[in-house]
Amino acid sequence: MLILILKRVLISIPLLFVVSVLVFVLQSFIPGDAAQQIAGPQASPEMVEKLREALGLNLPVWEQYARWLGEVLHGSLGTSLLNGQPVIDALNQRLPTTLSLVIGSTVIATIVGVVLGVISSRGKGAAARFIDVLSIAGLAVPGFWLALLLITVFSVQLGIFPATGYVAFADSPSEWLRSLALPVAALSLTGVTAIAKQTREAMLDVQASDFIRNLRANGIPESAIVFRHALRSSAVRIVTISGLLFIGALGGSVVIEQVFGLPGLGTLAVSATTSKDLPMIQGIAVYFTLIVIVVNLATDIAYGWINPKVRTS
Amino acid sequence: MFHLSRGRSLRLIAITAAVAAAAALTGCSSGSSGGGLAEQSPDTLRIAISSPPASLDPALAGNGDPLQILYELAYDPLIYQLPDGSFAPGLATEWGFVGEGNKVFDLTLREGVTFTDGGELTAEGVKAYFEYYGSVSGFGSRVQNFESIDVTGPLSLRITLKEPNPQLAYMLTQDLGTGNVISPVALENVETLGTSTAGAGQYVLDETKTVANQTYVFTANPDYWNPDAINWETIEVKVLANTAAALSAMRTNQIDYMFGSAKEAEAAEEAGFNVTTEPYLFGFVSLLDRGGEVVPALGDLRVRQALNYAIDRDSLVSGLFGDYASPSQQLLLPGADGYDESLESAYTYDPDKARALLAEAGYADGFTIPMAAYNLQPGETDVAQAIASYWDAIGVTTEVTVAQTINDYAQMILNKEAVSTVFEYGGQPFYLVATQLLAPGFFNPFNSTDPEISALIAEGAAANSDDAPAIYKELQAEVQKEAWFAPFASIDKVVISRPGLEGIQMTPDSLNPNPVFFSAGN
Amino acid sequence: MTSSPTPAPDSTTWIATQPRNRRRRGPLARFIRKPLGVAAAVLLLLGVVASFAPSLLTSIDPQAADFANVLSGPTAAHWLGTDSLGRDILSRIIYGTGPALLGVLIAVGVAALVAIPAGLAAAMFRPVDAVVTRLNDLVMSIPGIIVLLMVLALSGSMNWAMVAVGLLTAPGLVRVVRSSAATVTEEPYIAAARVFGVGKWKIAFRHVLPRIAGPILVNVSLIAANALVTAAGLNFLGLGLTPPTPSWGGLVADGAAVMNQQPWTLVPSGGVIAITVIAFVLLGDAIRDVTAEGWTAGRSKGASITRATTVPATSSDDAVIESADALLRVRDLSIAFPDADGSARSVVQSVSFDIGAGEAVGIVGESGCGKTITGLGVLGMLPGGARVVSGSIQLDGVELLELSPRERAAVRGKTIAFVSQEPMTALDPLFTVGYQISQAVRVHTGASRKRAAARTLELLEQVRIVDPKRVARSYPHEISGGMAQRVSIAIALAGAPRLLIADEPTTALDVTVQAEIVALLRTLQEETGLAVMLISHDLGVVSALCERAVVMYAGQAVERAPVGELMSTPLHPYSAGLLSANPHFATPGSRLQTIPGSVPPPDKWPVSCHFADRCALATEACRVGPIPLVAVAPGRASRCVRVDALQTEGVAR
Amino acid sequence: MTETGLLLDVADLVVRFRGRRGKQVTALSGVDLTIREGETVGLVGESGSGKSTLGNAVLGLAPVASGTITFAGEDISHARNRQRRRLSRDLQAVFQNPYGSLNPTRTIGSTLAEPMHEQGRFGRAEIQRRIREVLDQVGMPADSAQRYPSEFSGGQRQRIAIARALVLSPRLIICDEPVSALDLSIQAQVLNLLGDLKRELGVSLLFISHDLAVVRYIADSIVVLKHGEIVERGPAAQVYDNPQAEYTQRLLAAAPAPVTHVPFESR
Repeated sequence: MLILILKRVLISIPLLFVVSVLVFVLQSFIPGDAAQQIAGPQASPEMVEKLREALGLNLPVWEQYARWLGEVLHGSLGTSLLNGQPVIDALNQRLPTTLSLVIGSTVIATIVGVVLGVISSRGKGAAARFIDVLSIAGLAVPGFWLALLLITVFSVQLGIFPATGYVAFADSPSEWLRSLALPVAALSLTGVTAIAKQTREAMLDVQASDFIRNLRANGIPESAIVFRHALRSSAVRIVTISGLLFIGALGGSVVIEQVFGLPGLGTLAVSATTSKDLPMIQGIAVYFTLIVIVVNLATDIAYGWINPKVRTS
Repeated sequence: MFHLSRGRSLRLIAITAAVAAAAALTGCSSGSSGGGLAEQSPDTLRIAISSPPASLDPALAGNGDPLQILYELAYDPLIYQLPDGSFAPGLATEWGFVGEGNKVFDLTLREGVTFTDGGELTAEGVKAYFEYYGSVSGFGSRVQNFESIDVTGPLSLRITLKEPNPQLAYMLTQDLGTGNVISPVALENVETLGTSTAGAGQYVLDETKTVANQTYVFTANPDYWNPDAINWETIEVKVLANTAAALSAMRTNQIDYMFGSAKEAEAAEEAGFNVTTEPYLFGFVSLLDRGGEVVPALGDLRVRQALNYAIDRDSLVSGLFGDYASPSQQLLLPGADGYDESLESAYTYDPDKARALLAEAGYADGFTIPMAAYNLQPGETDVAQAIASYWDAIGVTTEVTVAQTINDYAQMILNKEAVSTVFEYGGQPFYLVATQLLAPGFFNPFNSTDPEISALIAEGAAANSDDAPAIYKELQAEVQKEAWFAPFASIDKVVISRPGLEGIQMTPDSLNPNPVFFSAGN
Repeated sequence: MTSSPTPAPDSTTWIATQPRNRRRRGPLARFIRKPLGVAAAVLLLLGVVASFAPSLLTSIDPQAADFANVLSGPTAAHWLGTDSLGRDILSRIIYGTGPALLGVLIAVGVAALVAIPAGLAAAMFRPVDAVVTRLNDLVMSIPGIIVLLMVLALSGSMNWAMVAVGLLTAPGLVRVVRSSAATVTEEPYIAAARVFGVGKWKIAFRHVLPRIAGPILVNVSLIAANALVTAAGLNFLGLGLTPPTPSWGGLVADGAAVMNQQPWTLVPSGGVIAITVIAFVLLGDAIRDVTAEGWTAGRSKGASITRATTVPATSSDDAVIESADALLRVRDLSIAFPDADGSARSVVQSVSFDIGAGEAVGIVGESGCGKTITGLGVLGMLPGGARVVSGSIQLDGVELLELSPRERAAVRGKTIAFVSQEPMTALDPLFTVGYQISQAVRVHTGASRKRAAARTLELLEQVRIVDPKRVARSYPHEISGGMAQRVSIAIALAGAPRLLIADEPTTALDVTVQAEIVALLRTLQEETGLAVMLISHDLGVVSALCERAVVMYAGQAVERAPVGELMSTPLHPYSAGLLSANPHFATPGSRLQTIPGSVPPPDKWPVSCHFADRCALATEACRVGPIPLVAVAPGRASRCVRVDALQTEGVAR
Repeated sequence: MTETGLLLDVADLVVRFRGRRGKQVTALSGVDLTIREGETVGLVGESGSGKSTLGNAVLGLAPVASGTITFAGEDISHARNRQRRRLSRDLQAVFQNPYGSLNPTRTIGSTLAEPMHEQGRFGRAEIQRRIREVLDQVGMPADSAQRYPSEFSGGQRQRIAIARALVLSPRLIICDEPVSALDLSIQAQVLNLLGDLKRELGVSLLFISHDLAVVRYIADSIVVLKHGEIVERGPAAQVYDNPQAEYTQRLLAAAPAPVTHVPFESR
């Protein structure tokens, strides 16, 4: 197991390298650069050229990359071309928001999804149909649209939750919860349905398996069968989906953060790409990749925890 | 999967979705807000702006709301413009032109002022600041117009201009921002200016609580030279790209003050907020390619006039802006120094005449105009699409491209990919309007010139304030006759504020309320 | 009768017993019978029309502003209302269809073109697998949204962004293709094709791809749905397609901008996205079903018995049953499954037998005869809607069928225990052997954790496991099949049951292990006085363990006899046929005596003798009415009217 | 061996697989086996004995690490596609699982036609004629060709699989547990069919099974495998009635044969 984790970590280093090269190469094709952006529309070409030189944007791509790599080796991700802020500071400032949102939605999706899935796997037609409807709805309803709807109802109409903004947990845990409620709800609908469906199918598959029949035939109580044996067997599939959902939510957070005006990595990603703030884009890519790596690692560890076969091999 | 249940599932989805959406949405449109609104907090002011400045460096600032809000908080200008439009001492205590011709300007600085980074206000420091501004600012030309800056004492300077500038004092107010002096200490290390503040203003940026491009938190400056003027402990500026979202945030008591548009005004009023309006912007289509370089048709005066006749300004304005704009055919706001009531009927809506003019010019079958649009001000892209549909009606195909960033927008115009654009320009004296819109530059990328127009501009710049309006009216008429533009409206600025928030005042000469003048009343 | 010439004598009956002889419909005809699929197809077809010729669907110019009717809400002139410029929303939706569907097409096309060959190659070629898997993991770790934003910034074109979406979603499809293809390549027909020298790519596209079309289609429809929503999200952010070009995401953004004035505008814009996604999913499902129906026999699932039905009249059991003090007494047990139309289809008809305390009784027959269902009926664990429609099951004089489900459950493990066929799947792979045994111990005896652990070791010793401590710590995948079966038996013994139902307990095991398990069961029976109900198709196993046997055929008990007598003088033609078909008794080189045809499915069971169609001795009398099970000798019963003939003629023809 | 009519000669065959974590697993170590024209050899062993691997190696489905497989005088140890295609005329296979042995998405006709298409020298009419012929040979009605596998029972599918093996009139058929998954009465039918084909067509069989009784019934000689090695070989009757190897004895003793005599003598 430990070897597996180590292996994963080792594999992730070239992965980070590949992603960073990819982003660099991609961005080098993007017409225009941050110099123009900073100088503003009324700046003279000479002024822009001067800025470009100052920012090192006139260098060949590989040299820019080498510079960047040099920075990374010194534990820095460079500074924003636009306002000179250290990229790491900007990212760390926004990381809690995005993580709160993404972890929150994954956790909610998993909990609600599992509960719904288990209930519907036990119930007859109606419960199953409910999950069916929900699962199509989860696919069909775009998160940003749901977000608008939630704002209309819960913020504007009922005034229960704030329409926008993020409050740090350290400032006020209760406000933190309130500020996340709607974004998390909007982001987790797809996840809830995916998990509910997978849970139900996994539960039904497991329930049809020999060992569950044997447990039941030998008098093991139903609650132990469902919660101890069937749910644990289903957990492998649930964990897989949860991991994928987390990564999906990372992408979805971009739009949701925008709708709710949350100061997260997603909004930063949009503004950094539109303003061609290369070090910032690069930094976000690195962070996102790291998050994905950590999630995959966590998924692997969870597999091992659930399944002795993985643990021992 | 679940074939047996799918039929019912689908119906269920359809019904649930319809009911949910209908309940949520219709409920909202008919209902008023639930419960009373929270009153303005006396300690904290929260402001929503639609787009953040790229940098906090005031030398890189743009003009007008919402771009200038952040600098207004942290940087004291040399001269304050008060809400009624009059000027008051800021970092300068005395100022004025010496002699005739609007060319030599003396400034006396306030004594004992320190910047938040510890720097001190000196004449040398102000000179260094102007030099820095001239080298980096997009408005650098304002300072490049300085022939010389002479330090005449520890706290006094003399500015000599190359060309006359009757609006130099206004330029040094917070409203145009060129007088937002940066600390000499920070000027040694300009990289820090992007994310921190180094002014002598009422407030200072709290970097730990600030998330760039998202939330900016300011706290009162303990060393401000006029502590009594400070009304707030904290001012938060939040970036909310969508004005509808900002209004939602006002309803949920997260924002106290925002810039809206006609789209929100009514709902905001219904919800119980104060809505303050004042004619603010004049909207126009700029027909950039007056020489017919890219689109030959635009080189023909009759075509440009036809495009003016094709626009039904009355219904466009009422449809898009409701009560918050009025049709206009001039480049200024009503009451400004070059505005002439009599010019308002020049291009009355007449599509037949427009078509006739086109036919006369040899474009009976129409032609294609690429147009750029960007929502710097509310509704600009909507107007572009509306204009396109009017022009379509007389056979002129308009290809509207909406830029995603202001940079893309600028590129499109500078690269001459667009030969026309919609713009809503802030109300200013005609001198400033003319130097921006009529002189070669970003707003005149094809460098169109007209001898008569050029002559009138120069005449106006050198004239004293009594003679100027007559000259500018003549200029207005000339520009209208040449149909360089197709102006369509003077548009109200709509600011929405929480009950109890006072000091929000707009006058024709002071259209950008400065939050440092706001207070929570009693 | 003389032996019949080649070809095989039984060939004629193949056709008679052919179960499904229905007319096969063409794919289109099958598709038309799926209303949801058709609705989805019509909708998407409409979308295609809207893409190529929007003017056919609306006469309103999507750009035509009408300032007299701004934000109008639905009206006769504007069915879905107007936007803030007074433009017709329906028209803008219609004109926005083209780019939306083109984007989906690009994404799906790219994903499929990349993923299907890659997935197939990974499943078919080992070296490729490593590369593909590595690459797949890599792409899955790339922050897709960043790439997407950059591609948009780079090209400004939605189409390139959708190419990126396709590439980024390909890994998921690669996984699906690879894993389902890997399963298919295990199948013998792939090996057969390789034996013919068919090339690997030919095998992949001819034999593998059609098989995995189902999962691919479902996934492709999900990719389509995802692509549509992603594209809409980007347009919503103002990226890719920008106004005035109508786009669905842009329409939502327009709606969001005026949601304080006219929230209705959010409904059609969000609605069209949702409906299209639903259409993709439904169409994907429908096409998958249609392709699969091309080669699979239709089967209905999830039905339940809704109509009050009467089981076809069968004779009740006239035969006297011997032991008066039976532990288990089954009388006239009939079990039915729900049919597709809600009526009952019986799978067990009037079965009666007794099992005395400490006695081992075999239930013998081929698959499809109702042996296992009978066993599950006794346990009270009938699967999938099946239920006991009549009869009685008494355990120690208590009528089990009158107990509540809870009381019934309490019987399981305590009085009746169960051991199943496949030892490797009989244990929960996620728990140690020891845990699983002690769990059963604690449930049945209420013992403490510690006490249960001690009892676990005792039980393991009882099933003759040499190193009980080590085995208790092991997980199921760490022990052999024979060992696992012993563990299963230990679990069954945890509640000290009086009756063990063993369903084919040795079938999955190697012969040598088989013998050990049979021996173990016999020992346990002797040691503990356990009664055994042994369900098996193997007369050898039954004769090794049981005193008496019940032979079942097509849902009925056709013969009941002491095992020795059954072997020597079977009194039902089916029992006799089974024995003579056994190669154990055959002379090498001579033809085996075979029973022609195969066991008919329940819906083909006649009211009269179920075996008559395959029986050499059948006469008119066999086809008239129900045949009762009658006592034919002391301790023996047979459901055959021709027992006399059988006794005199044997089964020879 | 210098016997004439030698069809298959497996000499010193070693097969290894890559197991978990890259470890080499030896499935067959040094196995020798011969089959003559018309002979049926039974291959017996428990799971893991390597009996199926041997069949697969002959069919080219398992990698040959060392040793040789000679078929009709030709070394086929490492035969690839083209040689396999030629070889498939003479060497065919029937596998255990009747449900997986036919491609469910293709009609019986196209399944039966595939081997001939691969040969590329059969005309359309010839293919149709041959399909009818083999279907008749295995006792299936001619209209089966238009149907899909799902319409047939396990026994019928196994007949069709046998028909496919017969299509090219092979000289040797590898039968890997062809009746293990079938019910007793169906098993007897299929065994009879194989016996008939043996007699009428003179085809050789390598009959792989775990069931000694079945093997004894159909095979002329028996080879017993254990852990990849041959422990005993000889004429069927001799191995069955008088096993020499301890392992064979154990296998025979363990087989749960019905303990009584044959009830009715069959003719």
